[in-house]
Amino acid sequence: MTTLETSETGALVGTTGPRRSWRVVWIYGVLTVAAAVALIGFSRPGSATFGLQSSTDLVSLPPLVLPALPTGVVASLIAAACTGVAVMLVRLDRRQPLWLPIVFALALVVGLLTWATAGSPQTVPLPGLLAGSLALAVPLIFGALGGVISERVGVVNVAIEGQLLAGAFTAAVVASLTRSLIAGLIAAMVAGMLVSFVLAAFAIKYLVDQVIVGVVLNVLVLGLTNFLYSLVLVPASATLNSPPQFTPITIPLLSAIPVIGPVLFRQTVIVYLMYVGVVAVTIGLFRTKWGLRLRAVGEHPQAADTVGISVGGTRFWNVSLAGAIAGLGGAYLTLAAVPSFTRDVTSGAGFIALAAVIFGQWNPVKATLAALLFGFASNLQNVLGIVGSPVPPDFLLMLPYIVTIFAVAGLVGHARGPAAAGKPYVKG
Amino acid sequence: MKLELRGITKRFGALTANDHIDLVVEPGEIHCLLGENGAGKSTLMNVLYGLYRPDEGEILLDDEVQRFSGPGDAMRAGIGMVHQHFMLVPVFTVAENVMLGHESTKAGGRLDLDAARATVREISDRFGFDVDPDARIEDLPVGIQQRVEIIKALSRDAGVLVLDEPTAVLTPQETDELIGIMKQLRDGGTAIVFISHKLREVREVADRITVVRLGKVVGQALPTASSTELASLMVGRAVELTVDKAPAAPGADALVIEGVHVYDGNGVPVVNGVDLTVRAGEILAIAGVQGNGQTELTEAIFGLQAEVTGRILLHGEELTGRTPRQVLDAGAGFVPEDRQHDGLVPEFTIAENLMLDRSDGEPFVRRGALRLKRLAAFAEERLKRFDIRAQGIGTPVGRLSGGNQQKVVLARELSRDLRLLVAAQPTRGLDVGSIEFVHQQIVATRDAGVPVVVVSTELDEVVALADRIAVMHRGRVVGVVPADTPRDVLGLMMAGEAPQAVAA
Amino acid sequence: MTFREPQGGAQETTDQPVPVADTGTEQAGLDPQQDPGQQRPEAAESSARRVLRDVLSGSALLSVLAVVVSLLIGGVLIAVTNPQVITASGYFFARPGDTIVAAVQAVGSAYGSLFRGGLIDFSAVGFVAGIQPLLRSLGFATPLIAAGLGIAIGFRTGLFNIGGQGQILIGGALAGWVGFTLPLPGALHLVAALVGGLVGGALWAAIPGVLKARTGAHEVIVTIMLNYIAFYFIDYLLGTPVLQAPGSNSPVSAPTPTSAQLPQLFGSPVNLGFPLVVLLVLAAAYLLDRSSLGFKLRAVGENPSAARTAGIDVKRMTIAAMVISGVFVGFAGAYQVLGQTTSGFSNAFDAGIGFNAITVALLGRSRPWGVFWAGLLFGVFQNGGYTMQAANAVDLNVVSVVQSLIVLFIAAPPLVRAIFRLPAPRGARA
Amino acid sequence: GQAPAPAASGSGAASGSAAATSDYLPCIVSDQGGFDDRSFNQLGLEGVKAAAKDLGSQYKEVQSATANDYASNVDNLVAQNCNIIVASGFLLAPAIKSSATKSPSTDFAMIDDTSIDLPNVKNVVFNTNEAAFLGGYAAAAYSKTGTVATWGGIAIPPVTIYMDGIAEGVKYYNQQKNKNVKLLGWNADTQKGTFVGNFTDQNKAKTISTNFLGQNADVIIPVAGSLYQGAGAAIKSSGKQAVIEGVDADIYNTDTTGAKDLVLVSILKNISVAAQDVVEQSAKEKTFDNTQYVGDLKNGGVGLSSFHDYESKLPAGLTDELDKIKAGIIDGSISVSSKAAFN
Ligand SMILES: Nc1ncnc2c1ncn2[C@@H]1O[C@H](COP(=O)(O)OP(=O)(O)OP(=O)(O)O)[C@@H](O)[C@H]1O
Ligand SMILES: Nc1ncnc2c1ncn2[C@@H]1O[C@H](COP(=O)(O)OP(=O)(O)OP(=O)(O)O)[C@@H](O)[C@H]1O
Ligand SMILES: [Mg+2]
Ligand SMILES: [Mg+2]
Repeated sequence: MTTLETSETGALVGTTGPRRSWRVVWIYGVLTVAAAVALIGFSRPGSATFGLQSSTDLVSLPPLVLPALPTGVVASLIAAACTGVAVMLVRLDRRQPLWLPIVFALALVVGLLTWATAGSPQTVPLPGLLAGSLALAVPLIFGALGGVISERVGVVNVAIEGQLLAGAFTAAVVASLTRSLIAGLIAAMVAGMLVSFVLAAFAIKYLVDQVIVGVVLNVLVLGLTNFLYSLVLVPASATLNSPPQFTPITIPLLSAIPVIGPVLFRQTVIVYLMYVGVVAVTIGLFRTKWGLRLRAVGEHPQAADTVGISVGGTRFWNVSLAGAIAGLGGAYLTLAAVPSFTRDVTSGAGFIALAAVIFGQWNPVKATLAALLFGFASNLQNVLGIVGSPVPPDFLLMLPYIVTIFAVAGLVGHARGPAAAGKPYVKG
Repeated sequence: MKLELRGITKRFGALTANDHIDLVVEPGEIHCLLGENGAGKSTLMNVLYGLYRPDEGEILLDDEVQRFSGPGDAMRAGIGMVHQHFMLVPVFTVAENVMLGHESTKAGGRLDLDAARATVREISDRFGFDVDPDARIEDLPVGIQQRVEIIKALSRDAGVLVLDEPTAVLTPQETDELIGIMKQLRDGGTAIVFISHKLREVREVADRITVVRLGKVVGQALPTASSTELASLMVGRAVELTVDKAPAAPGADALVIEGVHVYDGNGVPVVNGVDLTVRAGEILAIAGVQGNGQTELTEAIFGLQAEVTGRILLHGEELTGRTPRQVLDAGAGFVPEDRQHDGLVPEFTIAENLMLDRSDGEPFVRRGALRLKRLAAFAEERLKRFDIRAQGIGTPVGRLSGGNQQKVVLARELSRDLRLLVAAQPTRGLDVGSIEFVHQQIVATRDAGVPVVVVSTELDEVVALADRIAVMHRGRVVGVVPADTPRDVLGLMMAGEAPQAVAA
Repeated sequence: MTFREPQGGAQETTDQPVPVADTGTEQAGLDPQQDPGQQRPEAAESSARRVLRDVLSGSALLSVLAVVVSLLIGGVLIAVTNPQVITASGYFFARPGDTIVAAVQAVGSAYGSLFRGGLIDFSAVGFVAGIQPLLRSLGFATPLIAAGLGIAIGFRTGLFNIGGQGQILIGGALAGWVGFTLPLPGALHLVAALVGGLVGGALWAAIPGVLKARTGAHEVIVTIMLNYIAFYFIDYLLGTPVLQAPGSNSPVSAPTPTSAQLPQLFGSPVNLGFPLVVLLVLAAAYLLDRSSLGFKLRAVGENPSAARTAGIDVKRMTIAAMVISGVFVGFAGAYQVLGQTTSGFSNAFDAGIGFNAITVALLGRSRPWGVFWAGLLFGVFQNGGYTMQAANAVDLNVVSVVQSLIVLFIAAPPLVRAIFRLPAPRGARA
Repeated sequence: GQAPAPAASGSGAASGSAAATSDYLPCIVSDQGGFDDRSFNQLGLEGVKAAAKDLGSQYKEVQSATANDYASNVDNLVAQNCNIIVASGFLLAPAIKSSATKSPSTDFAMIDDTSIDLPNVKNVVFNTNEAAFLGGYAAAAYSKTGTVATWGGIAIPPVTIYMDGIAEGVKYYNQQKNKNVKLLGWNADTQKGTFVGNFTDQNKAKTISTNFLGQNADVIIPVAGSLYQGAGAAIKSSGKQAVIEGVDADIYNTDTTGAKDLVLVSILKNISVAAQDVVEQSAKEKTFDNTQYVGDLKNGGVGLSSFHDYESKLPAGLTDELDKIKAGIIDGSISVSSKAAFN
C-alpha cells in the first residue's frame, strides 16, 4: 500500500488494471488491420501520381509518383506504429496528443488514395483536393461558428440549416437588386439574425423548448424559401436572382507558399472573413469580457444573474449574432460559390454544421477542424470518383458520413456541452 | 453600511413567503436570521439582493431608499451575497469567477486576468485564505469554493454582506475560519446578515438574532439564549436536540471492507487501501473533510465506481464487481450525498421516486407492468409515516423543500428489508426539526439489527449518531475510534494525524 | 416544520431561489393538462367572470387560436401571390375594395379546399362520401404518428433521434424485401413483412444507441450521418436485383405483393395501418406510463445519475430506448411500403416523415396521445394541401409554413394570449 | 393585359386562361424536383402550357415535394376532372399505375418510364443517348486539352443514359480521328462515375467541376438539372478556358445566372414538344392512343441545340460531321447503346 502512494499521478501502471479508455486503441487497431488487408493483401498494380502544383503556381513542383504496393506497406507500417504509440500512451496513462490521429489519418488517406488510383492515368491534384475541401467546408464552418456561439450562451441551435438557407436566399435577392455584394452580405446577416430572433424570442421569452423552435424553424424557412423561389424568384430571375459574384483575391506573398498557399490565400472575401471569424470568435470566447459573460450565461445562468449580467439579454443578442454569422455561410453559397439561389441550396449543410459543433466539442477551432474533415472526406469522395475508383458511387457518397461516425465514436467519445444549453432560464 | 428592511412582503401566487418583515442591521453587526426550512429567509435575502421584486416594503441603505431592478443594482449599492447554493461557474477559474460581472479589460475588450488574479491574491492574503486564482472551481473542494464566494463578495467592497447558510458544507475547522473572517469584517464596519441552521455557530457569532417563522418575524433573541430556546422559537414547539439512543448491541461482522482502492478517471487513487468492519446493529460514522474519499468509498460499495480493487463483503457475500442493481438486491440501502443529483428524479412524483430503486420486480412490478394501485397505497403510507409535507403522492419531488426531499429518500431506502444502510450526509441543509426526525430513523434502523454506515462532515452529527467513528483523510482511514472521542482529537484526525500521535 | 400548500406553477423548481425549468418539452404542446390553474380563492371575481376567464385562458382555446393565427399568416402568403389579388392591387388606390375582396375570396376558397380535402366534404352526397377526405388524412397521419411515437420515446429517455429518415428507409426497404422474397401464405406474408420493417428500423436505430452507450458518441451526430448512409445504401440496393423491380432499369422497386399489403378496411381509403397505429399509441402509452421498462427509460431521461444510483442500467436503457424508438419508426417505414407507396418505391419513400415526426413528437409533448392528435392534425393539413394545390393552385409549401407556425404558436401560449389580448390564467405567477 | 397568364407567377400550381374556348383539361404533376428545376419538370410544364394555349383550354399543374405527394397529387387531379395527366418523371410511375387502373376514363402521359402497360397510359420516353452521342462527339472535337468530363446528380437512368451516350460519342470521335480524348466522370463499362448525390447542392457541384478542371478538362457536361450552375461558376472562378454542355433544355436560352456565355451546346430532350404533342393529339382525336412514344433523333424528340455563340469557334467541319453522324444513327449505320435506353 505504501508503494502505491509514491506517485500522485500515474505510477500505478499495470498493477491495478486499465483506467484510461482503450477505445482509441481499438479504433486504431481495427483501421490498421483493415488498411493492411486492403493495401497489401488486395494490392493493386501500378503507381499513383500526386500533383503538387496548381496551374498558377510560380514555383513548379514535379508530381509525386508513389508505387502502390510499397506505399501501402509504408502506410500500414506508419498506421501500425501510431497504434503502437497509442497503446504505449494508454499503458503509460498519458494523454493522446493531437498529432497522433492526424499522422494516422494522413497515412491511411495517402495509402487509400494510392491504392484507389494505382494504375490510373489521372494524377491526384493535391491542391485541388484541399481547395475543394475548403470550399465544401466554408458554409459548414460559418454554421458551426454560429452554433458554437449560440450553444455556448445556452441556446441549443438546431436552426443552423434555416439560418444558412435564409442567408443564402436573402443575399441573392438583395445583391441582385442592389448590385452590391456588400449589401448582399449584410442582408444575409440580417436574415440569419431574423431567424435567430424567432429562435431567441420563443426560447428566451416564451420558454419554448429550443429544440422544437430549431426544428420548426428549419421547416419554416425551407417552406418559405421554396415558396418565394417558385413564386417570386423564378419568374423574375433576371432582377431578383442574378447577383454579382465575389471574385477571388490573391494575397501576394502567402499565396506563393507551395501547395497550401494557393489553397488558402487565393480566395474570396467571404473566406477571408471566415478566417477572421474563426480567430475572432476563438479569442473573443476565451479572452474577452464578452466571451466570459457569454460562457457564464451558458454554464450557470443563475451565477451570471447574481453578478448582474442580464441572462435574457446576453442570450438574445448572442443568439442573434450567431444567426448573423451563419447567414454569412448562406451568402457564401449564393454570392461566392454560385451566383444564384436555388431550391434547398444548403442541402443539409446546417445539420452537418450542427454535427461539427458537437464533434468539435463546442470549441470554435475544433469545430472548424471537424468541418474541414467533413469537407475533406466529401472531396476525397469526389476525387476518388474522378480518378476512377472500383467502389460504387453510392458507397463513395457515404464516405464523409462514415468517416464522421468513426471519428466521433472513436476519437471524440463523450462530449460535454455547456451545462445550461437547452434550458430556459426563469427568474424567480 | 447600515441596512434597513421595512415591511418587506413577497408573495408567490397564493403563498406569502415574506409577510411585512422589518429588519435593521447596523454597521459592524453580525445579524443572524434563524428559521426552519421554508420560513422565508432566502426569499428575504433574494429580495434584498434584487433577485426578487418585493410586493410591498422598501430597502434602505444608510437611510436611503433603494430601487433595485436586478442584482447589478444591489451590488453597485454595496450589497454582497454568498448564496445558499454556490453561484460559481464550475468550468471557470477562481479569478474568472471573481471578475465576472465587473471585468477589467485591456485594449480591445480583452480580459485583464492579471488584475483579477491580483484581487484574488490581495483578498486571500488579507484573510489568510489559501486560494489559487488559476484553479478551476470544479476541481476545488467545497470549502475552498465557499472562500471563493466570499472573495467574490468582498472584491466589490460590500458594505452589507449576506451569507445564506454558508456553513452547510464546511468542516468544523473551515467553519471556525469563516467565523473568524466574519468577525474581522464586522470589526471593519461591514454589516453582516448570517443565516444558519446550526445553533451552536449562530450563538457563537451573532450580535443579534431574528427568528422567522411562516414568513413573519416571530421574535428577536440574543446570542446568550440557549440552543433549546432558539430551536423552539424557530419551530414553534420543543425540539429534541440530542439523539435519544440506547447503547448499541452489535452482532456479528456484517460489512467487511478489505484493502479497497478506488481510482478516478486519471488513475489516481482516491480511496487508498481502506479496511473497515461494520457489525450488525451498530452505526459506524465516517468522519472527514469533504473530498477525502468518503463519497467514493460509499459509491464503491454500490458499484458506482468504475475502478475498484480490494474486497467488499456483506455477510460474506462479495460485493465488488457487482452492478448497483445487484448490490441493492443484496439488501443494501443507500442515501446518496447529493439527493437532487443522485437520489431523486425531481420531475417524478413522490410515488414514482419511492419505487425508483425497485423498478424491476416485486412488489411494484409484475410481469413487466407497474402495479400503480399498490404503489399508491405504499406511497400514502410512507407519506404519513415519514411526515412528508406535500399536497399528495402525485406531487413532483422537485417541488418539495430540501428536508422533505430527504425524507422521500429515507422513506424509500428504509422500506426494504435492509441488510445494510449507507447514509451519506443525511441531514445536509435540513433544519433542526427535520434533523431530529432523520436521526431517529437512522437509529431505529440500527436498533433493528442493521449495520449502518453514516458519512458526515458534520461533527455534531457524527458524535450524535456514531457507535464507532472512522476518520478518513486523503483516501485512507486515519483511525477508528470510540464514539466518545473528544472533538478536538477528531478534528486533528480529520487533518490527517494518526490517533496514537494525537493521544500521545 | 411548516407546511404550506405547494404551488402548482408552470415551472418546477428545486430548492433554489432562482428556479430553472429544465424540461422545456414540458412547456408546450397539445396537452390538456397545460396551465393548471392554481387554487387561489378569487373572492373579488364574480363566478361568471371566472368561468369566462377559465375558458379564455384554457389550453384548448389557445390551441384553436394558434391554428387560427397560423392560417391567417398562411392566408397572407396565399393572397399576395394570388393572380387576381395582384391584378386588383394594380389599381389598389383607385378601388381598394377590389383587392380586399379578391384576397378574401382567394384565401377563403383556398382554405375551403383545404377543409374539403382534408376533413369533410359537405358537397359530397352522404355521410360516407363526406368523410372520405378525413379517412384519407388518416392514411397520412398513420406514419407520422408511428414515427412521432418513436421519436417521443427517445425524447422521454433524453435522446434526440434525428434519424427517422434512415430508420424509415431501412425499415421500409426490409419490409419490402421480405414482401418480395418470402412468398408466405395468407396473413403470414403481411406479418412477416411488417416484422421486417420493425426489425429494420430497430437495427438502424440500434447503431447510435450502441455507439452512445459504448463510446459516448452523440446520438445527434450519428443519427444525422446514418440518414445519409441509409439513403445512399437504399439507392444502391435499388440499382441491384435486391430491390430493383425485375426487368426495370429505374431505381424503383417492384410493387408490393398484394398479400403483403396492408388491406383496405371495408372498402374505405383507410387501411389496416391506422388501427395498428392506434394500437401502437396504446402500446406506447402502456410502455411509458405503465411498464417497468418505461419507468426506467423515463428515469434515465430525467436524471441519469439518480437512475444509475437506483440500480438502473443507463447504458442498457439507452440502447433499449433507441431500439424501441426504431421499432416505432420502422413501422412508419413498413407502412410506407406496405400501405402507402405499394406500387413500387424509390429511394425517397421516407417522404420527409422522419423529420416531420420530430415536429409531431414535439407538438404532442412526447406524450403518446398528444403525438396521436398532433399526427392527425398534420395528416389533415397534408391531405387538404393536395386539394388546395389542385383546386386553387396554392403551393404545397404554404402547408408546411402553416404547420410550422402552428407548432410555434401552440408552444408559446403567452404569445397567443398577447395577440388576442386574452387574460392570463388565474394564479399564474406575477 | 389580356388573359392573366397564370404561370406568370410561375406558381407551384396554377390554372390557365380565363377565356377558355375548349373544355378539354390537360394537367401535369411534377416529381419532387418541382417545376422550376430548369430540367424535365419545367419542360413538361411548358409543353402542357403550349398545348393549352393552342387548344384554347385551361390547364392545371401540381407540384410534388416528397414521395408521399405523388399518389395524392395524381388522385386530386383526377378529381379535378383532368382529361389527361402528364406525369413528369419515372418516380411517379407507381402512382400513375394505380391511379390509371382506378380511373380508366382519365388519360395519362407517363414520361421517362415504360413499366406501365394500360390502355389509358401512354409512355413517353427518350433515347437521349442518341443526342448525347452527338454531344460527346462535339465535346471531344471541341476540347483543346484532350480531356472532357461529365458528372451526374444521382445515378438514375434518365441521368446515366446521357452519360452512356456521351461516353460513346467520345469513343467514336477517338476512333474516327485516331485521337485519345479522355472522358472523366463516367465509365460506361462499369457504370461508375461521379455524382453529387442530389440535385440541389450547388456548392458540391461547383467543387466537383473544379476538380475536373484541375484534371484539365475543358468541356464539362453536368447531367443534373439546375446544378449546371455550379459547373459554370467553377469555370468562371478558375479563369480557365472551358465550356459546359447543357442537358434537357437549351440552357443557353433558359439560363439567367450568367452561365450563358459558357454554353457550348445543349443536348436536348424535347419533353415540351412531346408533352405538347401528346396532349394536343389526345385532345383532337377521339380515341386515346397509348402506343409508346420514343423520342429519338429521327423524330426530333432528342437532338442537339444550336451552338449559338460558339458557332464560329468550332473546329472546321464539325457541324457537317455531326450531321453525318446523326444520319448514321438514324439509319442505324452507327449503333448506339445504353443500359438505360428504351426500345
Ligand atoms: N420561486 C419561488 N416560487 C414559489 N414559491 C417560492 C419560491 N421561492 C420560495 N418560495 C416559497 O417561499 C417560501 C420561503 O422559501 P425560502 O427559500 O425563503 O425559505 P428559507 O427560509 O430560506 O428556508 P431554508 O432554511 O430551507 O433555506 C418557501 O416555503 C416557498 O414556498
Ligand atoms: N416553484 C415552486 N412552486 C411551488 N412550490 C414550491 C416551489 N418551490 C418550492 N416550493 C415549495 O416551497 C416549500 C419550501 O421550499 P424551499 O425550496 O424553500 O425548501 P427549503 O426548505 O429551503 O429546503 P432547503 O433547506 O433544502 O433549502 C416546499 O413546500 C415546496 O413545496
Ligand atoms: Mg434558504
Ligand atoms: Mg431553501
